[in-house]
Amino acid sequence: MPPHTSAGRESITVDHLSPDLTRALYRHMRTARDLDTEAIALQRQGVFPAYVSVRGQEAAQVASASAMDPARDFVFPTYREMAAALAYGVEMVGYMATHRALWHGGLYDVAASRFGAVNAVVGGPVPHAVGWAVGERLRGDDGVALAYFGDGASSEGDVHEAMNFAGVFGAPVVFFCQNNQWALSVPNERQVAGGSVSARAAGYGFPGVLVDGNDAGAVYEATAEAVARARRGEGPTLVEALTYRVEPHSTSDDPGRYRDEAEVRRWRERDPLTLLRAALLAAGHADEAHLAEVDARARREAERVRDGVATAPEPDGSELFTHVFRENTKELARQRRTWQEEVEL
Amino acid sequence: MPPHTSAGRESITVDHLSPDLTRALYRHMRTARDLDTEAIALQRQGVFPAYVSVRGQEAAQVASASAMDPARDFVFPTYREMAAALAYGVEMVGYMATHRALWHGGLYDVAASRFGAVNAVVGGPVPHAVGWAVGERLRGDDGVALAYFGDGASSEGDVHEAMNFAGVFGAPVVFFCQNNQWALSVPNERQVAGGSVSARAAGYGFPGVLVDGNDAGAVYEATAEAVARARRGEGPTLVEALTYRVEPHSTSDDPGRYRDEAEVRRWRERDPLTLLRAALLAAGHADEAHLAEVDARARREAERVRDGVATAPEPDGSELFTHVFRENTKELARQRRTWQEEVEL
Amino acid sequence: MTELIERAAAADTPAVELSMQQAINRALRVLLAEDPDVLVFGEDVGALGGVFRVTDGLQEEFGDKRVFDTPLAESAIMGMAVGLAMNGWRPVPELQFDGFAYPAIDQIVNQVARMNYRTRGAAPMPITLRLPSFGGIQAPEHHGESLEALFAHTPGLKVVAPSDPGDAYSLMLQAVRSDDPVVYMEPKARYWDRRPVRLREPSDPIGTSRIVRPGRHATLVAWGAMVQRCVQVAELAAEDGVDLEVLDLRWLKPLDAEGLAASVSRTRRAVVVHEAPLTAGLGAEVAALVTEHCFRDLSAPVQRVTGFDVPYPAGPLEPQYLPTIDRVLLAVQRTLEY
Amino acid sequence: MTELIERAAAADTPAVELSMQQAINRALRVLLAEDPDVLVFGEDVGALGGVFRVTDGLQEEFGDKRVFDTPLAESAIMGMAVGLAMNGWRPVPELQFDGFAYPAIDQIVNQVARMNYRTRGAAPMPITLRLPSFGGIQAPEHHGESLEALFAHTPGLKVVAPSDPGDAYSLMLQAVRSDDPVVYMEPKARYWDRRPVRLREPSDPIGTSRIVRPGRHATLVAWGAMVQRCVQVAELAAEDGVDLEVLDLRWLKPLDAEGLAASVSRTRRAVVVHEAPLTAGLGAEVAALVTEHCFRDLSAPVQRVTGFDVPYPAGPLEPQYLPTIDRVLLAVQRTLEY
Ligand SMILES: Cc1ncc(C[n+]2csc(CCOP(=O)(O)OP(=O)(O)O)c2C)c(N)n1
Ligand SMILES: Cc1ncc(C[n+]2csc(CCOP(=O)(O)OP(=O)(O)O)c2C)c(N)n1
Ligand SMILES: [Mg+2]
Ligand SMILES: [Mg+2]
Repeated sequence: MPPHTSAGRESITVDHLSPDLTRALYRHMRTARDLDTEAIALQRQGVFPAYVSVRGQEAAQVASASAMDPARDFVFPTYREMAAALAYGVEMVGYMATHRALWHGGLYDVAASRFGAVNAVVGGPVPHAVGWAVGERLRGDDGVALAYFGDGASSEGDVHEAMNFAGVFGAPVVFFCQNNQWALSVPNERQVAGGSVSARAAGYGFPGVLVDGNDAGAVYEATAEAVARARRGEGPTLVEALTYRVEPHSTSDDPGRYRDEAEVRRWRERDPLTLLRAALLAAGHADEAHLAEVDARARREAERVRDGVATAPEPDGSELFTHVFRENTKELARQRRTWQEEVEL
Repeated sequence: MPPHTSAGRESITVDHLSPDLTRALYRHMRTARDLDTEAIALQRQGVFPAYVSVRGQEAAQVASASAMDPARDFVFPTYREMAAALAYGVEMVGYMATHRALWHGGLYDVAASRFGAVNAVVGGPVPHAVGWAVGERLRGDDGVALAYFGDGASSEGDVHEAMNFAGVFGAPVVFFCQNNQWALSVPNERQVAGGSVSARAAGYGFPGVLVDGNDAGAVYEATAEAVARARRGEGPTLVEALTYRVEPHSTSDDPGRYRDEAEVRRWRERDPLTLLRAALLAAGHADEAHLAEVDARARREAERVRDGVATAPEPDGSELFTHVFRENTKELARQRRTWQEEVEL
Repeated sequence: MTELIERAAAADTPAVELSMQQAINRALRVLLAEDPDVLVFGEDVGALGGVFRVTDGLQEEFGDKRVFDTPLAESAIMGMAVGLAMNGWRPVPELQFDGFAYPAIDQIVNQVARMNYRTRGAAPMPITLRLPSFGGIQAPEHHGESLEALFAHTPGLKVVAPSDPGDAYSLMLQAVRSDDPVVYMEPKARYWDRRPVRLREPSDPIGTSRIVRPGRHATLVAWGAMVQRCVQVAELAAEDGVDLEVLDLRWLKPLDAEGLAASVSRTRRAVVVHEAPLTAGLGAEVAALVTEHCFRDLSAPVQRVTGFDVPYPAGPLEPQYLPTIDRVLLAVQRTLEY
Repeated sequence: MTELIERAAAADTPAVELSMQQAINRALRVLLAEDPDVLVFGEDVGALGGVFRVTDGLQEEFGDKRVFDTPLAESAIMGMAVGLAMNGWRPVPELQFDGFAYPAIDQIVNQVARMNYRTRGAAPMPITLRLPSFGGIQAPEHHGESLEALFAHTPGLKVVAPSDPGDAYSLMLQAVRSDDPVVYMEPKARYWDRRPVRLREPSDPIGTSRIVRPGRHATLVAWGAMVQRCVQVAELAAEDGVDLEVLDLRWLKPLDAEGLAASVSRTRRAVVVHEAPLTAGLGAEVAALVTEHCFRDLSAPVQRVTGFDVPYPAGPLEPQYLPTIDRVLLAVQRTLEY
């Protein structure tokens, strides 16, 4: 059982994982952390209208996404999966474009990435993962779908319907709940009746696993097991990674109104990146020199993405009309002409 | 554990209940059975456009409704709660009017009956029960809400959202699932992932109880306990009454297309009314003479309701406009004039 | 004209007696046979064949991987369709009745309709939502609703409502083969009416209306079951020497502005008839469109004959709610005497 | 006239500088204080005071039994409102953003809007749904939608969209005190704009529009944030000697047909402006209604300046989607030159 408070285990271990894997986890988490910091800065500079931080959730995201195979699986994110996208290999300038509000879903190629578009409807994409997974089985292929969602999302009807469908169809899907203990201003106690998201799985006849979301090794293991189960045709698993949203809900939020800064500080100290770094060294999977190099590389990568997104061209107004339909209509073509004559000027 | 097949217990007992109560249960179940038979006949005669039978579910409905207090509680039905309505004291000519399609919600007084309008949205009324119950607690009153729903309805997002709300707010509500093993043509195995509706309750942190839905005494006891819990302020309970839909889904249905008549026959033999009759006699709560009298009275009551609904006046066309708003609008008054000039003629 | 010739030349079957329910069933059979990616699913569409038997026999013929029942949850049905489409399938979900599309509206509006847009074309949604629609069968509450205004107002959706078996067949082929999401609204009241039809491949482009009865004095515009009602009105009016054109809009999005304008600029008068309530119904769009295109030609404002602004009522009140022949005739008279 | 006098006579507060967000907050305070049955609830409306701070301080003042957070589930929020209303409360739920009303549409359309009807008056629904609405704030997807056509088309609902702080205050009092369900659409883009206002008791009956700027040459019809835009257009046009009337519709159901007709029969020309997509938008209803009432008076067809038939776009495209001053001016020119 992971610690429900930050007073939990002070260290983690990655002894059960390969050095290559743990180094990769560290590299992605480090890059995500730096990119997150850059993103908050971009928001302060007015380049991003708003930003939702993943700080503190890097282990949950990177380790789970790393357990998926971008060549055959498919990931369905919400609006807070930057670190997962990064670990899964999504083109990150295109990903961050959503935060500059260049295009709602992001500007990466969803089909090529096998990573769904940024989705702002809480709970909405979870049934998509189930549909995708059912489709995979129908075709006889062995891909697995993973749906990210939050503790708040667990309250939505769509999440229940999706889990019930997954159970009935035996769909190869992993429901991955990042329980960061807050849904905007509402804490778990007033959100999740019974107090546990993973406990819900039993009611659908499939396993529910609660894992320390700040322990990259544990998250990886739990997700990999769920993925393997699904791939073997044994159906869905619900993984709940218990973590904490150390930043405001978004840069527009004011958490001072609803939560205690002391609690936040305690969780900041139980930083998943610090925990992993120590575990890597303890396991002998890397030394300080290697990690320093990774840190520098991460820094450069974060800057590259930052510069890329900050300077990306704004979409042309005509794009308003481009993707509404595959087979365009006369009416929309007419409206596009109106736009050209009256707006583009 | 109740029998999931009709091969279950051959007899039930009502020794734990008072003679008055068990006789009342029998009387209501008998009346409901007769009224159901009359209703099917009315449909065949073309008086009802369609009818949804409660046959075989009389114990589940009558015993649960009898555990509620019509003076302070509130019941939220679906479209298949005729026997519950009857036991709860709803004015039955008004109730049956819904089946003659005189008025969708029925013509009984919902406020006076403390029994919600007939509701055709599967799952839709369940959150109403939670809202009502939360409102009761806010006012400091001790009424309890009971929401009926089916095994099919358990798949709807609204039912999940309602249970989660109930758990979070500690609402005095009883979720009463009549699992009649079919949702139209879809059996439990392809409807309820995990196979048990009552098992879902654990995931919301409140008790879930599975009870033999054809055992009136057991249903009464389980519901009464849930009601008492709620009344004591200890929150919601989910009661699943396992029963069987021995009739077609509705008179428009053709179950020969999707289920085995042999299974239906076996369940018809495990008739809740027969079981209760035997238990009454065994417990010495009534003798044959008493039951014969009750049977005759039930028959007369069923005929009275039948005649009442068959001869009830059709609503006047102007009723189209009467209850749309409490505070009418000019536009609707204008449309009413149009109706008067162009339709009423 | 070329259109008519092309139509006649299309590969046709000989005329057969079919109801619309059968014609749609035939179309689904063709689609399932021609494209292994087509999937039919929803509540009770499998062994039962749907409550209206539109999917009758399909599971038997194509197996329970191509045609299958789902649990009872409309939002998940449409959400599943999205995921299936993202995995390369061509989903044809059914929602059992119009009024039970509401629980799925979020998935339809926020996901189905805009996934292609959101992903800039990387995740097309070739989904055809089959929705038994409209009233006229004295059904329970929520079984007689007309949601076309909502769907037509939703960017990214196409919407069609056939009015007879032959057209239902071609339009279904067209809808399912389209790479855009289409809401296919089946007029329940017309399901059982059998008539001789030729099953034709689609020939008119998406968004084309059709004149089912040419006339000179006014245009009646309708879709679904109201087309038949308008034809009856036209026949009655003809006895009094009033020659009405009946235009079956069919596609409710995209709307055939040109077809409407062509008809009304000839007849100079229009009456639009629908079952949905008046206010903000699709009739308003038709009226606005016609007025924008034919302002100088119009001899009278477009008349709207619609359901009233009240919840769809039960049995005996249904005929008082739906546009009656008399109400349409009165509207025709109003426009002629304007 | 009497109306104006009555208005002036209504118990007013002295003018204060308030934003609309503050004005609505004041109204909710008055309502919570005057009626112990009023309950305010929704996602994050408690300690946080709502993402727009409209419920700021209310929980502190009235306690967490009157003002409370719910779990994150829109359908249950509206379903709960139904149950609370059936238990005698007067619920004022908030759904956090327009685009997240879709998951609750089933409860809104199939339950809230018709419970009074279904129960023949035994279960009234005095529910006011507060819905931050419309675009213009460069927000994420689903945070800039305009659902008024859907709500106005739903029998049993009343719908209102204020355009300035003072009106927002009175209309909120009116909405919550009404025994019918009201969808109260708050124009997010106007939340923060402070102006001197007098907080007045409501004086005009539900369904009354208001002329915010009288004029002679054409009537601009709008609601929500587009009213301000139309006033800007009118000021610009005035420089060219074109005198535009601006009519703030306010009530989108019931619509003020008489107010519209009175204005347009004077000006003989109308332009309706809204943020929602064109097709089947409420502008079509306004155009149809105006044309029905003023057919002989109209010098040109009613012009519609609206959002395009595309999903509401992200940041930089937002100003290209929303009706611009230029587009409205061009429409004015078209109608004047018709
Ligand atoms: C259907 C829906 N309702 C409301 C919102 C507004 N909203 C955005 S994020 C959020 C909280 C989500 O909490 P959770 O699911 O725990 O995810 P987290 O933000 O903590 O990652 C809310 C209420 C939304 N985006 N979608
Ligand atoms: C939201 C919704 N979807 C679909 C339907 C159509 N429908 C009516 S009853 C039914 C099956 C319901 O099954 P269950 O909940 O088990 O109740 P039962 O009929 O067995 O009493 C269906 C699919 C409906 N009424 N409401
Ligand atoms: Mg959270
Ligand atoms: Mg059932």
